[in-house]
Amino acid sequence: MAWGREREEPQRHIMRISSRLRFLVSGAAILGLLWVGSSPRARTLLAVPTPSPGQPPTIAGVSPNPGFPPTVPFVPTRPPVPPQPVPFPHVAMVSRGVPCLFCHSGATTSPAAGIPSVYQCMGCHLVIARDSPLIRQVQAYWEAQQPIPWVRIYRLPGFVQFSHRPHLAAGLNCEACHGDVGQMEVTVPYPAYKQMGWCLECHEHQPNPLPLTECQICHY
Amino acid sequence: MGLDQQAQLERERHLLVDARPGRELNAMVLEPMMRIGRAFWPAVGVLGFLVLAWWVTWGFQMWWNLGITGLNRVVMWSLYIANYVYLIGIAEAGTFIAAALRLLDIDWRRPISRIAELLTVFCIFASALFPLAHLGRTWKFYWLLPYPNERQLWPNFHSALIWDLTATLSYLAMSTLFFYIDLIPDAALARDHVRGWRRTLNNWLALGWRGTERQWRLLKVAQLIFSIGILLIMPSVHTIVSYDFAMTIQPGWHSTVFGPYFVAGAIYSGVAAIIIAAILFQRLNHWGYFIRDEHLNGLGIFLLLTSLVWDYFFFQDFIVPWYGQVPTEKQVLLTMMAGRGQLAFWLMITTNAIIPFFTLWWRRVRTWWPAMLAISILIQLGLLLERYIIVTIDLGVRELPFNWGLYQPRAAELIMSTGAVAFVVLGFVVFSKLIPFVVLYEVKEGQFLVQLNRIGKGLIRSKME
Amino acid sequence: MGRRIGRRDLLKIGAASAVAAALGGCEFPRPWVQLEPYVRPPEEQVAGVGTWYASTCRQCPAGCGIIVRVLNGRAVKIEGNPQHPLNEGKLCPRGQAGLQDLYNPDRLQGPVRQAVRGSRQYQAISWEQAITDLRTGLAQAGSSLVVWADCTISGHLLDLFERLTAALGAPPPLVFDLYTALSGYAALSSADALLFGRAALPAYGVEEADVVLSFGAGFLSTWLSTTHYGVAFGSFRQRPLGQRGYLVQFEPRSGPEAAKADLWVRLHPGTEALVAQALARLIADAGEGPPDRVARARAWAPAVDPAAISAMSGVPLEDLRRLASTFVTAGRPLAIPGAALTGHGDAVAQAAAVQVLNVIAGAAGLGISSGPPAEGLLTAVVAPYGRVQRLVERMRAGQVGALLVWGAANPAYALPPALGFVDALKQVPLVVSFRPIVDETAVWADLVLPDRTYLEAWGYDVVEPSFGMPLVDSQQPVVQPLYNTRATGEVLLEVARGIPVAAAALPWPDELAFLRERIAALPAGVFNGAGEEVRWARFLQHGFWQLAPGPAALEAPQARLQPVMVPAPSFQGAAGEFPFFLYIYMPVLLSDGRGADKPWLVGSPDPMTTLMWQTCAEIETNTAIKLGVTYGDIVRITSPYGEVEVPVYVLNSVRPDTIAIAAGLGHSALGRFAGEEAEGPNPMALVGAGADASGASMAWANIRVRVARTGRRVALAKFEDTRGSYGGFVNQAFADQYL
Amino acid sequence: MADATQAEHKWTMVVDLDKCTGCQACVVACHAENNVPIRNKSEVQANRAQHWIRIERYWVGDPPAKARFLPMLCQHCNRAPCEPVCPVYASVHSQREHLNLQVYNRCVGTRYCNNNCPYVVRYFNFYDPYFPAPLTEQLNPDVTVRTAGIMEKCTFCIQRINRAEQQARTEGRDLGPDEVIPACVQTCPPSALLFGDLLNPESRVSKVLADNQRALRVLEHLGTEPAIYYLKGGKSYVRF
Amino acid sequence: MRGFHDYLVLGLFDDLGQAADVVAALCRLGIPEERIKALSPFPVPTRAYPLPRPRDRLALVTAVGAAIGFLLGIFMMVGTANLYPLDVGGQPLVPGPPSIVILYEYTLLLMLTAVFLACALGIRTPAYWGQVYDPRLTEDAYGVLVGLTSRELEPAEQALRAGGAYGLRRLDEMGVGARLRRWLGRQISYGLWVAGIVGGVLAIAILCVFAYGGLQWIYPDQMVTQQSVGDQEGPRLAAPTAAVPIQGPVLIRGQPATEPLPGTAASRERGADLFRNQCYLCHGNEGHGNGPLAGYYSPPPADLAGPVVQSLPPSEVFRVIRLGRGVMPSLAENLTAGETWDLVTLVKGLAQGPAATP
Repeated sequence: MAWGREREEPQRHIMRISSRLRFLVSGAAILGLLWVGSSPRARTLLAVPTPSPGQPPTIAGVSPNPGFPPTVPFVPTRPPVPPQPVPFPHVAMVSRGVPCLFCHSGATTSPAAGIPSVYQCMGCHLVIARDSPLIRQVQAYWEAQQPIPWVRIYRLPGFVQFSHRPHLAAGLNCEACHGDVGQMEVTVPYPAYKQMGWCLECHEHQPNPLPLTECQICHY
Repeated sequence: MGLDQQAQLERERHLLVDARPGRELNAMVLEPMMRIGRAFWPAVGVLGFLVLAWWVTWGFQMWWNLGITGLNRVVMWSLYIANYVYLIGIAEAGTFIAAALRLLDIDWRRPISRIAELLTVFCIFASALFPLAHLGRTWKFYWLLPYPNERQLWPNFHSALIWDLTATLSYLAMSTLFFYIDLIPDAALARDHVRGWRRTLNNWLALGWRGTERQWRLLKVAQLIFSIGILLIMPSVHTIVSYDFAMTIQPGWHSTVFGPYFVAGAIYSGVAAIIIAAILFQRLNHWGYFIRDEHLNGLGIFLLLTSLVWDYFFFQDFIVPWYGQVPTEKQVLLTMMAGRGQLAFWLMITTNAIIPFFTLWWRRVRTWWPAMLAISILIQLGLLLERYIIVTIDLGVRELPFNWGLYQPRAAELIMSTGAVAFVVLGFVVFSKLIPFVVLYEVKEGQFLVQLNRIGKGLIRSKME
Repeated sequence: MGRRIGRRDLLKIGAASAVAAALGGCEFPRPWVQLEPYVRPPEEQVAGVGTWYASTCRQCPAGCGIIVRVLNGRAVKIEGNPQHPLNEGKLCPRGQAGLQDLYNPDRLQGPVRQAVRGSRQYQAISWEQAITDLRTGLAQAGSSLVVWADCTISGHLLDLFERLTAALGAPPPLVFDLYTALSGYAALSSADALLFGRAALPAYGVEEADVVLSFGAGFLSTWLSTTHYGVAFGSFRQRPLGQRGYLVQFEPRSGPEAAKADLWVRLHPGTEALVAQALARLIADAGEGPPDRVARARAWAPAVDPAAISAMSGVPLEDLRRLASTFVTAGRPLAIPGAALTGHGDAVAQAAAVQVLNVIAGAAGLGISSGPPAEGLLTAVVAPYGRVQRLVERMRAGQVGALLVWGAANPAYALPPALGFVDALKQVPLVVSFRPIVDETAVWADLVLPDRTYLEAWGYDVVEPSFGMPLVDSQQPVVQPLYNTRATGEVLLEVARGIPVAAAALPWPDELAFLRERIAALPAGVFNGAGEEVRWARFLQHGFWQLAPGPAALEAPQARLQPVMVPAPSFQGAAGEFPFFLYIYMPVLLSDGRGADKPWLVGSPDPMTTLMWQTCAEIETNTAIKLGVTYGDIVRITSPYGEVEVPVYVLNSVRPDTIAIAAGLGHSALGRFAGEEAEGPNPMALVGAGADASGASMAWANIRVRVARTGRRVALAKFEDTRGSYGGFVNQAFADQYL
Repeated sequence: MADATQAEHKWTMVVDLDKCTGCQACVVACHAENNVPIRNKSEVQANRAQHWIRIERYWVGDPPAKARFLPMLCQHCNRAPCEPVCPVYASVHSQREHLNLQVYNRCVGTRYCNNNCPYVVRYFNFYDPYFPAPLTEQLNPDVTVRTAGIMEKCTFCIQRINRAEQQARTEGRDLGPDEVIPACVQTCPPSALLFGDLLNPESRVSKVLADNQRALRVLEHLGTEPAIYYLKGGKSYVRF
Repeated sequence: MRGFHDYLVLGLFDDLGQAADVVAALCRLGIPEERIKALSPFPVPTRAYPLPRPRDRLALVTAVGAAIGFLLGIFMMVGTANLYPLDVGGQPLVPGPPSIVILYEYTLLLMLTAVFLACALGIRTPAYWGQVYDPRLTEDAYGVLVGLTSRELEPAEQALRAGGAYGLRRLDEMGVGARLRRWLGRQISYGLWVAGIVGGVLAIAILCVFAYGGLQWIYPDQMVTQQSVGDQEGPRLAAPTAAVPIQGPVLIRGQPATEPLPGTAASRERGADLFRNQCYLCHGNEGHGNGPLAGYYSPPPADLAGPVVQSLPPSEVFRVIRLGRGVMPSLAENLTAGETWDLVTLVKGLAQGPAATP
């Protein structure tokens, strides 16, 4: 039956070709993924737009999820918010115009921004809002002359030697790294997890004659 | 003498003219594969225990870190690296020999090339674990692999270790594929003629091989390309291994001849290892039919050849610093010959140069299996010592004499070394019960191609091309 | 300290691996950290920025100024006080390691009582209990109280002790310890008393000298003001105009000084003073050099025979002649009497014999420290050894009612066992130790009332010797007290309140009040400031108070001409029976054993042997070959008075007939590092009970010993590779190239 | 601002062998400043002592031989042999400081760098460092405490360099000639050690090294271009 | 096998010659060559059968694989070095000769991998089901497999038998079961390929999730937590009582603040910044005591520009800032001594003009 040949022949042919194609295409896909993940473009594609020193970024400018891929809910990259001895609402202070440096005054002069002492709180709250329940808790600590055991939220690994001072001197503002704490009722770590690539985003764009991407800047 | 006597003699001597029906050959190969001997389980138990001890020790070392080894602040590379170089040397020789003999179309390779290839696979697996075991933070080994990451920090391709890693991994992949490609038709054979789970296993391995001439054609072409590829990569791999040492400025290591020297040593130890394996299979599986004097003889000649080559390169590596009189380099030699390394050094000279040279010239020695076994085992020891000397003794002599040092292995290193060897042997013991260990289709092909022709009054072996 | 695999650790493995299994080997990225901001912030403390406090180093009596970096209430680093005239911001290793006195893991955390002496079973008691016990003990002891203090005792504490003992009619505190004994403090100061009429430790202007003859003085390692001499040595070596001082070291063993010396004279042990006299004689006879020096030489030089001395000391007469001319023709020559020559013969005379060379050289380069800078400020004056001997006699006779031991004096370790101090101690009803850590003496004490370390405590120190610039150092706490310890001053005041006679003598409410009252008496110094408060603040801020140098400091000392007779060296032990000379020295790091409880010191390499955690018997190469011993062989070294077992270290840095052993190890207490980890002999076990002819110092330098192999070996904890640094042309080529 | 400070420094140390008395003050100071653990006796017996700076003691001349001291620490070579051999960039070069860096948290412990270091000044943590409490109180929080399996070495007290540079940067001025002083240099009694920026003509090292006949660098023939200059012992003008 | 047919017939022969003759006979019957296959237990010389030599594209595959490997090597040597340029021992950023090593290895690796895959694909594997086969083919038998239309079936089988074939075996291609088996077999063999590829891609994707920080894997002992005491971490030890740091006491009891007033413009500038952070909350921008929080206080915050404050001596202003006064808290925690003096400079200069413009 001659007709059968015309009917059958091309089909099988296509089948063979397509099987080879599938193989080649997927192979190319693998290499492509490698390439995209590693090309310099990938950084700008995948990572955060970070502020250049001098001009503070808009809050929207800081993406909540730096790095690639976008963090999945069940992945433990977003640590739970720790319980604080006093649920301290930053918004209550900042919305009344209290600058960050009033309490965290170490940021400009030392590696650590510093948590204010109980006296610092009471300095104002002996007078201001003395009968709000939260302030009452602080007063309790003050009367007991006990330090308030705050829990540190922003913590870098021990092998990273971070200092606030040069970052503020370079014109960064607090939101660039801490997020908009001023709007927070409960202070949460933010962005969820900073990796080295996140820091590099800013460090490699510094107007230094030599970039700040050398290892001894942070690791020693 | 008469023709039939001649024919008889030739058949006794040469496997390829001693043609037997395929059924018999299959039975000869498959019968020991099916049979679990009395010694099998004890052997597996002992070897398995040694291998287990290896990995337990490794875990212990990862917990305590390298303090449990004999390393010190001067000699920071030690038996682990020596083992690595030694095992990868054997590994490279295995496939190299299979590939080279196939390309040269040397007929006595036909029955033994699978042994050589398996030797490669197991040795390279064992050796590849040692650089990991020697890391201070083994669990960070993946930082040595080139993979995209958010810091854009990739491995340092300036480092000889990265070259080494690349070469070793490629060689691991290639030799495994090479071994598998060669295995397919024999797996099909086993699939057809055994029962039980071994049939299922070989069925999957055979990928539905039928032996159409198209399949044979592709197989042979692929084997050809692989042989060429292996021949291209094998010297590069062991040269790169030697770069780990030669690229430093450590006196005794900083030598231009290290590349060929190491390659020679690798082939040398590999041939010896193949001889050991071949003899063991001949004895244990009663494969007097497949592995005959002609094979031992050929391997023995090959061993003598490689031994001479090794002697030559060793002399090269020795004479140059000796004559050069650079203080530290001369000191390295003195330390080897008359100092801390003298025992190992002279033992190595004996086993690697003297004994083979004064024995292997005689065909009787080459074809007497106990002698070959003994010589090969001694050569293994000698080549391990060679690597040990190069790594630890040389490293103990530094530019600042305040900082010389001596390395003495502790239990951890010894357990892990024996475990590695046990791993290789265990691999052979187990696999010999899973797949055919003789490349039967090559034997059959050879017996088909080689015939006895009558020329005048004599029978001459001739091969169809 | 590297981990040691013990059963405890193995258990830890089990636990940890279980945990790892629970976590699946994956730890959560950030464990939460508790912060504790202050309730009220201290002045001038910014989180993350270190605060520096000035204080005084109390690792040795020199009194260098230090500044301590305090972070988060922890002292993390000690550095030299750059303003301090004595050490000019520099510090020796012992001073650096002071932090490990403070943070030593074996410190006592409160007062303890020991029911059975020597049992080491201490039970903790309250301070009230401790003080009542002490009070009753003192009341019973009364005039038979004896206070034994360490030379690093703060002036105000010594003052309090003196007032207490005076009130009780007891003898004044006895200041004696191994450091001063092996440095020959007593002999040196009495030698100055002999020559110049005032007892004070000599101070030498090495930085100004151009020729220095050091007669076994370890002034670069452990002797008097090491750090000051180190600084001085720097300028001594490299002067402007490319000038460079010339150092000659007379010593049977090569320490750092001999290593740095331009000429190392390996003379016969014990002949240093004779050689000095021979030099004086030769100067006088040769008549070379400035006439005034020659004149003084003729007046002072004793009638000795240089040839005989050269024969005795093994120094060729030619060398002596050349040395003499080098000395006398130099611009500013200087001779330094070392510790070794105060350990035998007539210590005072031998020290004086060397000083005579300085007299001959004139005032140049030679300084004499001024006296105490102000009335009411005390400085520790080391007691002559004779007094110690008498005290031990009294103790054995049961005439001592109570013995208070303060600081690192540690007589049970420092005194030769031949003296029988420990047995005598058993006759004392009450023994109290104030050391923050349990030492050999505290093992035999009834009460241990841990004082605070000098980084937690108040005090002052009169710098002695003070190199012509009278100084008072301030010592202030740089951190809050770590444990429930109490300053001994407070304890004394508290105790005195209960004893009527003492209460009258010690009326002050607390230590600080007393201290400030003393300091208020200071005359005006270089720091301006009106009012007591300001001066007190400046005193603490700068860490010292520098007074205008009194006339006494500047005027050249007037020596009163008198003959100095040095006897020929006589050795304890028959030459036939004991063929070797024993040479005891204080190593740089361990000094007299104060370093043994600090990992940084006992675990750092000794400069000559590069040994850590160990001290060895240093034996010359050929001697070692003769004895058939080599590195790590344990030998038994026997003297007429005792024996020690010690590993061998073969060095070319000693005479063939001499065996050098470092002091400082061989502790049976003093915490885990000194007591358990470190191993080495206590050479005092080889020393006899006797004193030298003058009775000023113990006779520790003229011991003969014999050496016997034990056949045992030990792995040496050394840094160098001996095959490398001793053998082969590589080393020599290397040395020619770089050294 | 950032660019107010000098673009780059060439940190250099000068060791005057004529002054060094081998007193080990630098060794202890380094331990205190850089959290370098002291290894216990059994470790030292296994030749695993760990001191970032060590005083090498050699004997010269015939017996009675004279000892010579050679302080040996990381030479911070400009062309460091240890750097290219590290497979993970844990040992890299800083172009702005001209320092040879060891990135502890990147190190996987191949120990290749030490094999290629002719000065053998790199130390490996064979065990975790062990500081029995309360010795941990003393640890310097400015310096990472290295765990087991990590290679470490002298950093020229990089934490002090960075502190000084941050100070200068925030004050918008250049770094002073001798503003940075490592712990060992700070404590050296005879000032045998000097430290400074060779690119700054005002610094002490520049002045000392200006046509100094005694200056040499150890193993210079290997082409490592060390940043540490040794001043060989001089001769006294007093003739004996 | 190519070509349309209804039956598959397999015949076994003891002798290669017989098999070859039968193949020739089948060709004479007009059966197209591509429908005839010859099977053998070992590779026989290709000219043994009168059949066209099978074609393969392995050479091409080799070249392509080698090219890909070479490109990958180039990326490793050049690309990665430029992503994070670091100087190692003064070596060039892209190491010259060593690149050859890496290129060589990558080229060979990908080349041979491609050859293996192509070979495995080329031999139509895996094909586990629906094949016409006979185990004797791996013993001694040579086989001839021919696809036949129903018209050709009879003569072909006769030819086979005539040629000495035994173990003749016929597969009815028209049968539903047979078609299903063949179809399934082929699908499964393709499916295995696809599964392998998809699995590889998935694995790499998961690795990328780790590599880019989507998933974290922190090992227990990675120096994340340090033994040293960090800033403000507990247990908090107080500063030593009554001790004086080397910068000296800020205020000495019963003494006026002794330091001189800087009074420079720079000092005033710094003071303005500090004022913005520390003072204006209560004292307002001009220091008139009308800051945002001023309303809470009675008496209201002092007018710093007013005569009362301006009449105070600088040291007194200093004391007030350090120690506080009335409801005004001490600012000692926020200000070092120098900063306090800057503020004093500013306050004393307030009479001239406003302090700061936030």
